Amino acid sequence: MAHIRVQKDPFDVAQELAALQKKGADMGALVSFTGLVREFDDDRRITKLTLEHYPAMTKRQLHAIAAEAEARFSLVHCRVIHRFGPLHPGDPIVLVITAARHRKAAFEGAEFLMDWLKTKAPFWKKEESSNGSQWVAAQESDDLAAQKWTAPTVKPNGQ
Amino acid sequence: MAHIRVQKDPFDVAQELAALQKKGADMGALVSFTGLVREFDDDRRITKLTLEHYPAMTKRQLHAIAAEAEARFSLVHCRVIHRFGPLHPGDPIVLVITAARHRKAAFEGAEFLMDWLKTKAPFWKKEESSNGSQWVAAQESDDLAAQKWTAPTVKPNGQ
Amino acid sequence: MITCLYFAWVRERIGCDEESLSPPSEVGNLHQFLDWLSRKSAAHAHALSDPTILRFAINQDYATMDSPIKKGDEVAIFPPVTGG
Amino acid sequence: MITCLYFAWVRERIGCDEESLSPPSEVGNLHQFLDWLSRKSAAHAHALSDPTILRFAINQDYATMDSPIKKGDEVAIFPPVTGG
Repeated sequence: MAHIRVQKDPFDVAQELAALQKKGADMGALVSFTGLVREFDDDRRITKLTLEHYPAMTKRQLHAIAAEAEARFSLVHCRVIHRFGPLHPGDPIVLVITAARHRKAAFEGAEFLMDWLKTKAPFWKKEESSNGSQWVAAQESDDLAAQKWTAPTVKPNGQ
Repeated sequence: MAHIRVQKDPFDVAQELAALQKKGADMGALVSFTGLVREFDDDRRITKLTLEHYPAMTKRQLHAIAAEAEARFSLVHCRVIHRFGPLHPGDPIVLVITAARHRKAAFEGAEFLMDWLKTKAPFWKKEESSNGSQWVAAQESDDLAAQKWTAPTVKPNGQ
Repeated sequence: MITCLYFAWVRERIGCDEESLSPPSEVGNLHQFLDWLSRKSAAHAHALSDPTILRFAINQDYATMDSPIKKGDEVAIFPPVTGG
Repeated sequence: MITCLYFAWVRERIGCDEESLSPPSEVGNLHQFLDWLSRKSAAHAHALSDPTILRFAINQDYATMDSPIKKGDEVAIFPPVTGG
């Protein structure tokens, strides 16, 4: 079963990888994705990023999407940690870890979860930069990335 | 510049991630792939896996492919560690870490490097299992995975 | 009674993060609810003026304009998400 | 002189991991080299009997049947790789 956390505190990638490996099942591939606060967004130098979220919806939907990822990519396990609150350049925001028998499934599971987090998870970033304070705009490229996962996975006539 | 190591000793993913992050450049996405010795291959229970390699060729080619990955996916950095010698189920074999401004590049860079390692890096696995001792056969699926990267990256007429 | 939650700049424009609302009985779906809500104050009208740049959830699931709304529901209004 | 390296089951079938070889001057490419090498012993013939299941490198770069071979080269013969 997936392990999901939404928290203010930092996370330790090594500790999370170790915890997942302890699940001990027969895994051949482990992928981790860490999202970090960048120092620059276009030309703006970021001084602070504040993440707001909708806890009840995040919790409910993250469990559902993680279960879907586990089933769809035959993941042995997955782990998602997302932070909220004030963050600074270099700080980790999000961690996704997937474990599978083979590397393709582990990579695809992690990308699927990240595309979902970017387009559906109810988090909003407010950025303080050299240009003042502003809410970060959603990226069209993220929507396009997420769309590829909605293609049918079962082809007609068993092909 | 890429950091490449081929070694008998285990590696510590946390330490490698920390070393890469210390490069301090403006990275927003960090992907790690760890390949582990599986306990079962089809129905065979693996007791030991011995990796043989061709050191001069590995070293020469790994530096070239890592430089290509950095250029092609605009990676801020990448790190590849591959082990040789005797290994056992659960042991890590290979680690690829990529850092980029955006997640797509970090994911693609890591997959590109892994596909290359699977199909071109001069390593060979000998497996000891409940069925005796045998050299592991190359997978056609690995060749197919690697082929997608040979498609032209620059489209005609600047499209 | 309907609990209505606001996030990010929607929250800032409306000036609060949560309201308990009692729309009239003819409000049966999200479209009708937004119509009614946007007449509540100038701040509401401003925040909800362009629904195409907003996203909605009812009871923590994404909702569309024709999604039904009933007493006891939790409605959330927010800009497109920017997490991850 | 040519240094020839063998890996994995090619090494096991030939019975050594490295040989120093002096092929005659008419051996100018990889195809001719393999022809000549496979006549060296029964073990060589057995290891090299099906070149389609082998891979080759000259001076640490992948090579094909028409790749030129010259004095001082390092030739490597091995099965398809299985690293990663």
